[in-house]
Amino acid sequence: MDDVTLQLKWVTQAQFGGYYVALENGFYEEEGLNVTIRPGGPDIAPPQVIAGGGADVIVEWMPAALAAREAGLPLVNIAQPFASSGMMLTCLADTGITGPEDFPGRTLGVWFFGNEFPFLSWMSTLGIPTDGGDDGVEVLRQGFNVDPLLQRQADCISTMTYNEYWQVIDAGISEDELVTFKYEDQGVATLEDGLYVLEDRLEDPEFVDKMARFVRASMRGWDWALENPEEAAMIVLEFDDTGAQTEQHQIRMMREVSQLTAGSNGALDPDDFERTVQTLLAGGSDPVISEHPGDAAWTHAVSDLALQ
Amino acid sequence: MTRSILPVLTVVTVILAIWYAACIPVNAQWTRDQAARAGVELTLRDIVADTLGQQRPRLPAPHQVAQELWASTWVEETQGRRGIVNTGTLSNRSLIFHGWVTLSATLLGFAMGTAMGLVLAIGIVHNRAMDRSVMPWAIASQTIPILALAPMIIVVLNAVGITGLIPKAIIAAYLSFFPVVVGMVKGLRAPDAMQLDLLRTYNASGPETLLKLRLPASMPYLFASLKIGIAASLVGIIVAELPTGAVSGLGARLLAGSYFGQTLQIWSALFAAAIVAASLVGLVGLVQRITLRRMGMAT
Amino acid sequence: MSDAPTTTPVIEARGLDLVFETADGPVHALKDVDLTIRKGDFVSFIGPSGCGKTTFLRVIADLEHPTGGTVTVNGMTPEAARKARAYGYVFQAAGLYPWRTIGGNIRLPLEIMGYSRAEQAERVARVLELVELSGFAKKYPWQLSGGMQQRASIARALAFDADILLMDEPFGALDEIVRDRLNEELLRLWHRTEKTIGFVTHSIPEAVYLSTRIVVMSPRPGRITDVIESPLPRERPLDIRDTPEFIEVAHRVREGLREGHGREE
Amino acid sequence: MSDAPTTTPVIEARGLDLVFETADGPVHALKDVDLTIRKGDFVSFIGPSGCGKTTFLRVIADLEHPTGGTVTVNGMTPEAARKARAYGYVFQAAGLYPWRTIGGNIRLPLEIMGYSRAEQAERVARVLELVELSGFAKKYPWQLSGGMQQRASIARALAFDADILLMDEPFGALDEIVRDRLNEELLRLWHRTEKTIGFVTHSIPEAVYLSTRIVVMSPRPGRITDVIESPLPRERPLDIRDTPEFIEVAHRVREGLREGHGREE
Amino acid sequence: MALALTGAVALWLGADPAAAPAPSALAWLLVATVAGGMATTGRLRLVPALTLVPLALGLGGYALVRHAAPPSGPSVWLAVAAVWLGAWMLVAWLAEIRPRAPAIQRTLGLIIPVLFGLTLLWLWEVVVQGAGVPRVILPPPSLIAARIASSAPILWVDFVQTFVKGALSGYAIGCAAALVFAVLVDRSDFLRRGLLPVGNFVAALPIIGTAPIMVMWFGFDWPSKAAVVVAMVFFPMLVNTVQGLASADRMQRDLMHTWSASYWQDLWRLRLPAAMPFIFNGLKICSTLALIGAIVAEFFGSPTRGMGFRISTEVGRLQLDMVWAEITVAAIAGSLFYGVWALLERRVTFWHPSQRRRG
Ligand SMILES: Nc1ncnc2c1ncn2[C@@H]1O[C@H](COP(=O)(O)OP(=O)(O)OP(=O)(O)O)[C@@H](O)[C@H]1O
Ligand SMILES: Nc1ncnc2c1ncn2[C@@H]1O[C@H](COP(=O)(O)OP(=O)(O)OP(=O)(O)O)[C@@H](O)[C@H]1O
Ligand SMILES: Cc1ncc(C[n+]2csc(CCO)c2C)c(N)n1
Ligand SMILES: [Mg+2]
Ligand SMILES: [Mg+2]
Repeated sequence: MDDVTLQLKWVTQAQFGGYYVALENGFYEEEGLNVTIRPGGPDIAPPQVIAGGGADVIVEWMPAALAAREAGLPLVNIAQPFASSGMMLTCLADTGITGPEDFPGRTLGVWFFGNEFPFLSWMSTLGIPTDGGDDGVEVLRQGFNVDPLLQRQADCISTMTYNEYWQVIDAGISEDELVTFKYEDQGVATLEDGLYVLEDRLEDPEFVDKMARFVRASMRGWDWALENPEEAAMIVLEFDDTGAQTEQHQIRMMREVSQLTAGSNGALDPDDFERTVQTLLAGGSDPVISEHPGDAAWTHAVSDLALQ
Repeated sequence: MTRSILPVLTVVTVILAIWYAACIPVNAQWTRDQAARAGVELTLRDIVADTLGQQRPRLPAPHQVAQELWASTWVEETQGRRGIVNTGTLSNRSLIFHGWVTLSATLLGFAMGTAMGLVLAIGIVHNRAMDRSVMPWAIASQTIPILALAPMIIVVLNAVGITGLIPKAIIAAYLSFFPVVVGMVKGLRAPDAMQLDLLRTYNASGPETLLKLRLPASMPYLFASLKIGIAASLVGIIVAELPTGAVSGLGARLLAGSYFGQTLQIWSALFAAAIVAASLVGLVGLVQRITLRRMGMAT
Repeated sequence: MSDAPTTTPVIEARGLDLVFETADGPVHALKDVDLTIRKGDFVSFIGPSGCGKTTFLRVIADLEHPTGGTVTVNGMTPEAARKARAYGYVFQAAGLYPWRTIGGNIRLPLEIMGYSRAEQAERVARVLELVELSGFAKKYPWQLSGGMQQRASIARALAFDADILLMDEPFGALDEIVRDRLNEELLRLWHRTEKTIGFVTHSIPEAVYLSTRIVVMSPRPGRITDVIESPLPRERPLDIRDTPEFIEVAHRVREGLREGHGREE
Repeated sequence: MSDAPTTTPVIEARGLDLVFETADGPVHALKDVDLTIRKGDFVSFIGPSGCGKTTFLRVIADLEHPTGGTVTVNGMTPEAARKARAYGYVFQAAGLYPWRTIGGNIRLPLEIMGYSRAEQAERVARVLELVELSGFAKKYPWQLSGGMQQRASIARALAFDADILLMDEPFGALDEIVRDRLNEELLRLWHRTEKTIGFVTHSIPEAVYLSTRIVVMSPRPGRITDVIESPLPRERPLDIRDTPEFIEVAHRVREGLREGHGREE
Repeated sequence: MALALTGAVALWLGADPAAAPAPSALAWLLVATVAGGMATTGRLRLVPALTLVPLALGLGGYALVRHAAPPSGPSVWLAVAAVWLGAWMLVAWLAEIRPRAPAIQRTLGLIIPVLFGLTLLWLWEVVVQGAGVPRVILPPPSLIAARIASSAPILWVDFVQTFVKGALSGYAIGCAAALVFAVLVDRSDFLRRGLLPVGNFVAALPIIGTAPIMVMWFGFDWPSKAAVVVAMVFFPMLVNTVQGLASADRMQRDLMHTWSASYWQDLWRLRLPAAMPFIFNGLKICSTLALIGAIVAEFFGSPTRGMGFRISTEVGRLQLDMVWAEITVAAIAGSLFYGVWALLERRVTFWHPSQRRRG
């Protein structure tokens, strides 16, 4: 049995359903792997964990992973279970916002901690400054929940299609009271939830093999979750040690996540990679990454082996 | 003790009254918005009823918090699927479980922090070099926002193979050692000149002076420091429970509530934490009373 | 005693000077003090308040550092003497530790000096007896009257065997009867043990009754104005106080004191 | 004075009892104390240490509550009298506030009692003069010798005009000369102001010299064993101490004291 | 004792076969040990201390450079230990000097902690470089210094937002409220019995939990941070003040009693002055807590400036040098803030034995 530690990007929830399913259903075991899943949290930067030796593989968004690469931490994408982005900006309709041209002068909630890159790229493609002022937007560092919208402290907030959006709905605001801007629709989508490892470890064929088995089992998990969203949600719930998640919310999240993983067999599509890099490079005066990371930032070595 | 009951009840009643009264205007906005969305007219009575029973209130009513506390302790353990009655172990959905996780780490961190604070204070009082060089850095250490360091500390410690209670306890110790140092440096220096001179005439050694004069004389300062230290330790643990993966403990519970905007869960965890803190402080107070009585200093 | 002078100087001060620096200028607490105390002497210090008696005793005990001149104690520096535990000191205020019982306070120096448990208990009982506080070993200082506290602090200094005894107004808060009794006890102890005693008092009869020499001091700056050798014999029953020699010495001391005061104005 | 008795009782104690509860049993500090002090009396309390002198003064001052019997002060309860600021109190230990200078310490009661600025300054200067500490107004307590601290605390109690003055061994740490001078000053003040004074001392001559009445107490339980009316005139030069009346009274007091001590053993 | 301890360590290291390739460093460690023992155990031994300190320092440094080529191994650590010992000796020696001139005294008071700190920084640099710690975990001080120089304007904006607006206002309000509350509680027995337990309970609410609520109530900008700081400093201040107000001794209180001082007179003239050492304790402890509180509170939502915002954002971006630059600013600001109170304390409670003896 080989030990593998996976560091998640966020707390235990259906967003990571595939991995939990693979663990619960013994897919990892069948591949000869002994997998430990470490939940994340608001102040856990998975790249830092992997740099400190706390994990073998991490779930991370590509903008953050590429930025880490520029900062001197050579992360490499080995698989990309999420084919499309779930990020969007959700606004209250009664603020009168109908399109991006209405943003100037508004207050927008944004996640930081490495998750602000897609937003910053979008704004710079729109040519809207993000440092306040009349022609720019006022940016709030959004906390963990959707309160800023409910309390009307912000006109729009960042949400994920599978999570925060539904929290807004659950809070009693109907869908027609909301205006949403999906990053996918705006043409500024970046890749989310990929699997990353440290570059030098890929020189070891044994490690590559181990990761291949890991990716294979994980994708099995995702496929199973796609077919059995309710059971998958219940598995996630079982792993939630805080006891804070609710059944209804996780089942719904599993369904929404399925729409994002659909269309991926686990291998990274080089076109998507290129599109993400171009979006990030487009960031005006202060781009997220200053130069093209090159193809060393991803590899098919693992996923090819996994998909044999 | 019994003499305290009436005053405490009075104060609590007043606070509850103010709290209830505050719930209405604070939560009313939401009630009105909801009514407007549904297109119904609300009487004052409806508004009051609604503001005191919302799912995600800005300010939950006291009885809601109490209900939630009850439900997530007694009810969860006795009736819950994972409760101690059904499984023989504490349920991970109950505040008893999370409270215990936090409490045990708090005590460990407090013990470490107090020990370190005492050692430093003694060093500072007895050694000029330490007095001159360590104190400014102890101060500076407290200005470092530990939350920023916590993930790094935990990552590093995990890499070295230290997991479980200890990383959390280290962060708690980091926060709680400082009040002990500040208080004890002053306390150990509190004996007056004559008391010190007396020991000088006996040619008492440093350790003897410490044991027989400085420590006893510093007791009032020590206990004031310990009370703050133990409260700080709890804060430290709760802070540390975020980056440990936020899986268990009152801090994790608070945060989880906060991710999902579960105001009631936040408040009940908050109260559980306050109950733990208050009982710990009360415990230190009890030890203080007993010690001072033993020393003949209580009147 | 004075007619059979012992020659070993136990305490020797030469040109002693001590200036306290305070916010509103220096205070000259001791100026040019010369004094030799021989082994077995009983020396009393008397003088107006603020003349430097306490300060002088503190210098001998290495609790204050002179700004000029030299002191030796048993031929050593005061520091070395202190380290050799050469003396017991009774402070002007009782200075009992409030967290220790009376018994515990008296036991304190014994603990520090490493006496055995049994010995500690025995000595504590003995000195408590001596100062008539036998029933009070378990009381805390604040449960005692002022005079009782002072007696406890005397007991504390007597509990261990130091060759030199420095006492700063030890009997100030005691009534005449107890005072007489303790005076007698002190003389008996001195006889028996050949201790050297430095004793500050404000009572002229007490000074004359106890001492082989009386040092009269005067303030601002603090200095010695007179040193009176007592002609009284070593054996001193209480009624020696009615003899003409006694009254003569007392008179001389009073004159010295009055002079010190006179200069002040 | 005693032959022209004033009839107003200023302090009246009837069957006073006070028991302290301590960890190792009750202490009977005062038992069945009856005493009447009339206006203008100068009453001294004398007795072995621990006989309850301080405790009695504290009861009068409403600092201790009797467990039995009654006290009235100016016809009121001690509490009411205290609130009416009927007395000044000099404690057995100086008890100066370390954060105030000597001047500041003396000014403190004046501030509290609402004297004007100018009046405060004037009075502070006057009482400092009285206790011979004029140059020390700006020093802090720990910069003063023991006797100087005690004088400062006397000055503090004299600074304001209370009809009753309660003094607990005020002159214990002073030398004979200053003591004589302050005794005279106190008598003069008493003459001039017709104050009623309760005075604890251990000095028999001092008690006889100052008082119109001397209360002799004895310990365990603390009680009054003798009350001696002084036959001395109100005008008392210092050399009155050599008259036969004086010696006679002193003798009686000494006998009373000795008896109190005798019973103890 | 120090001698025996360091000696034992040296012996143990010597016995370790891994230490064999570094005989020179070991030798210097021993020299430093002996010298250190002499400087710390004996009285002031001027001459040996004076000569040996720079010797140990210089040679320790030399050994380090020589063995720096393979960036780790026991010899480096031995040299590090030697330099550390040497520096500590120097500090110990400096601390023993008691010049009469206050100006020199003050400079010494500054030099010693700086020296100690420089040694710490140097150790940090060497350990990070020597052990090859990744930059995204812990950057070396040199990198942090460079970042401070290049990002000064951002650091200033963050400082104003967090320290001046958030921490200071919260600190002032919280400490004042705790003072008033303590006095109230002290005033009436009923309130003491009723309010103190409740007050302790409410104030024991952990800040982490109050932060999201404060953001909900007071918005994203600095008022919510100030509110968190208020909640954070209240309890330590309260505990200290209550303790302090009860610290006047029996006779001091009796005196006030005999003068029948009114409540306020008693408070102003006795209890508060007597409580000052405790109050300053509280103010000092709270001065550091306030800064932590303001920074941590920003983790729960903030505008896009502030030290806490920057720290958590840059951690996510793995710009650890910026994180440490902010931490440095925080440490300096916090230390200065603390220093102001320590200075004031010396002025106000000059009479307390803990201040008096060091005059
Ligand atoms: N720590 C100090 N700082 C400043 N001045 C001091 C200090 N200690 C004593 N003095 C001053 O030194 C002088 C001598 O004081 P000392 O205590 O020796 O007098 P003393 O003879 O013992 O008087 P007393 O009989 O009243 O106890 C006094 O004027 C006093 O004010
Ligand atoms: N707070 C207290 N608790 C217990 N016992 C006390 C307390 N105060 C005084 N006593 C006891 O009461 C008795 C009388 O004490 P008090 O202080 O009145 O004596 P005194 O006559 O003033 O003696 P002295 O001349 O020594 O000052 C003593 O035996 C003492 O131990
Ligand atoms: C402090 C903080 N805020 C937001 C995110 C963004 N984020 C990344 S994945 C995820 C889960 C979506 O439900 C969310 C919210 C974060 N990582 N940390
Ligand atoms: Mg003196
Ligand atoms: Mg008394």
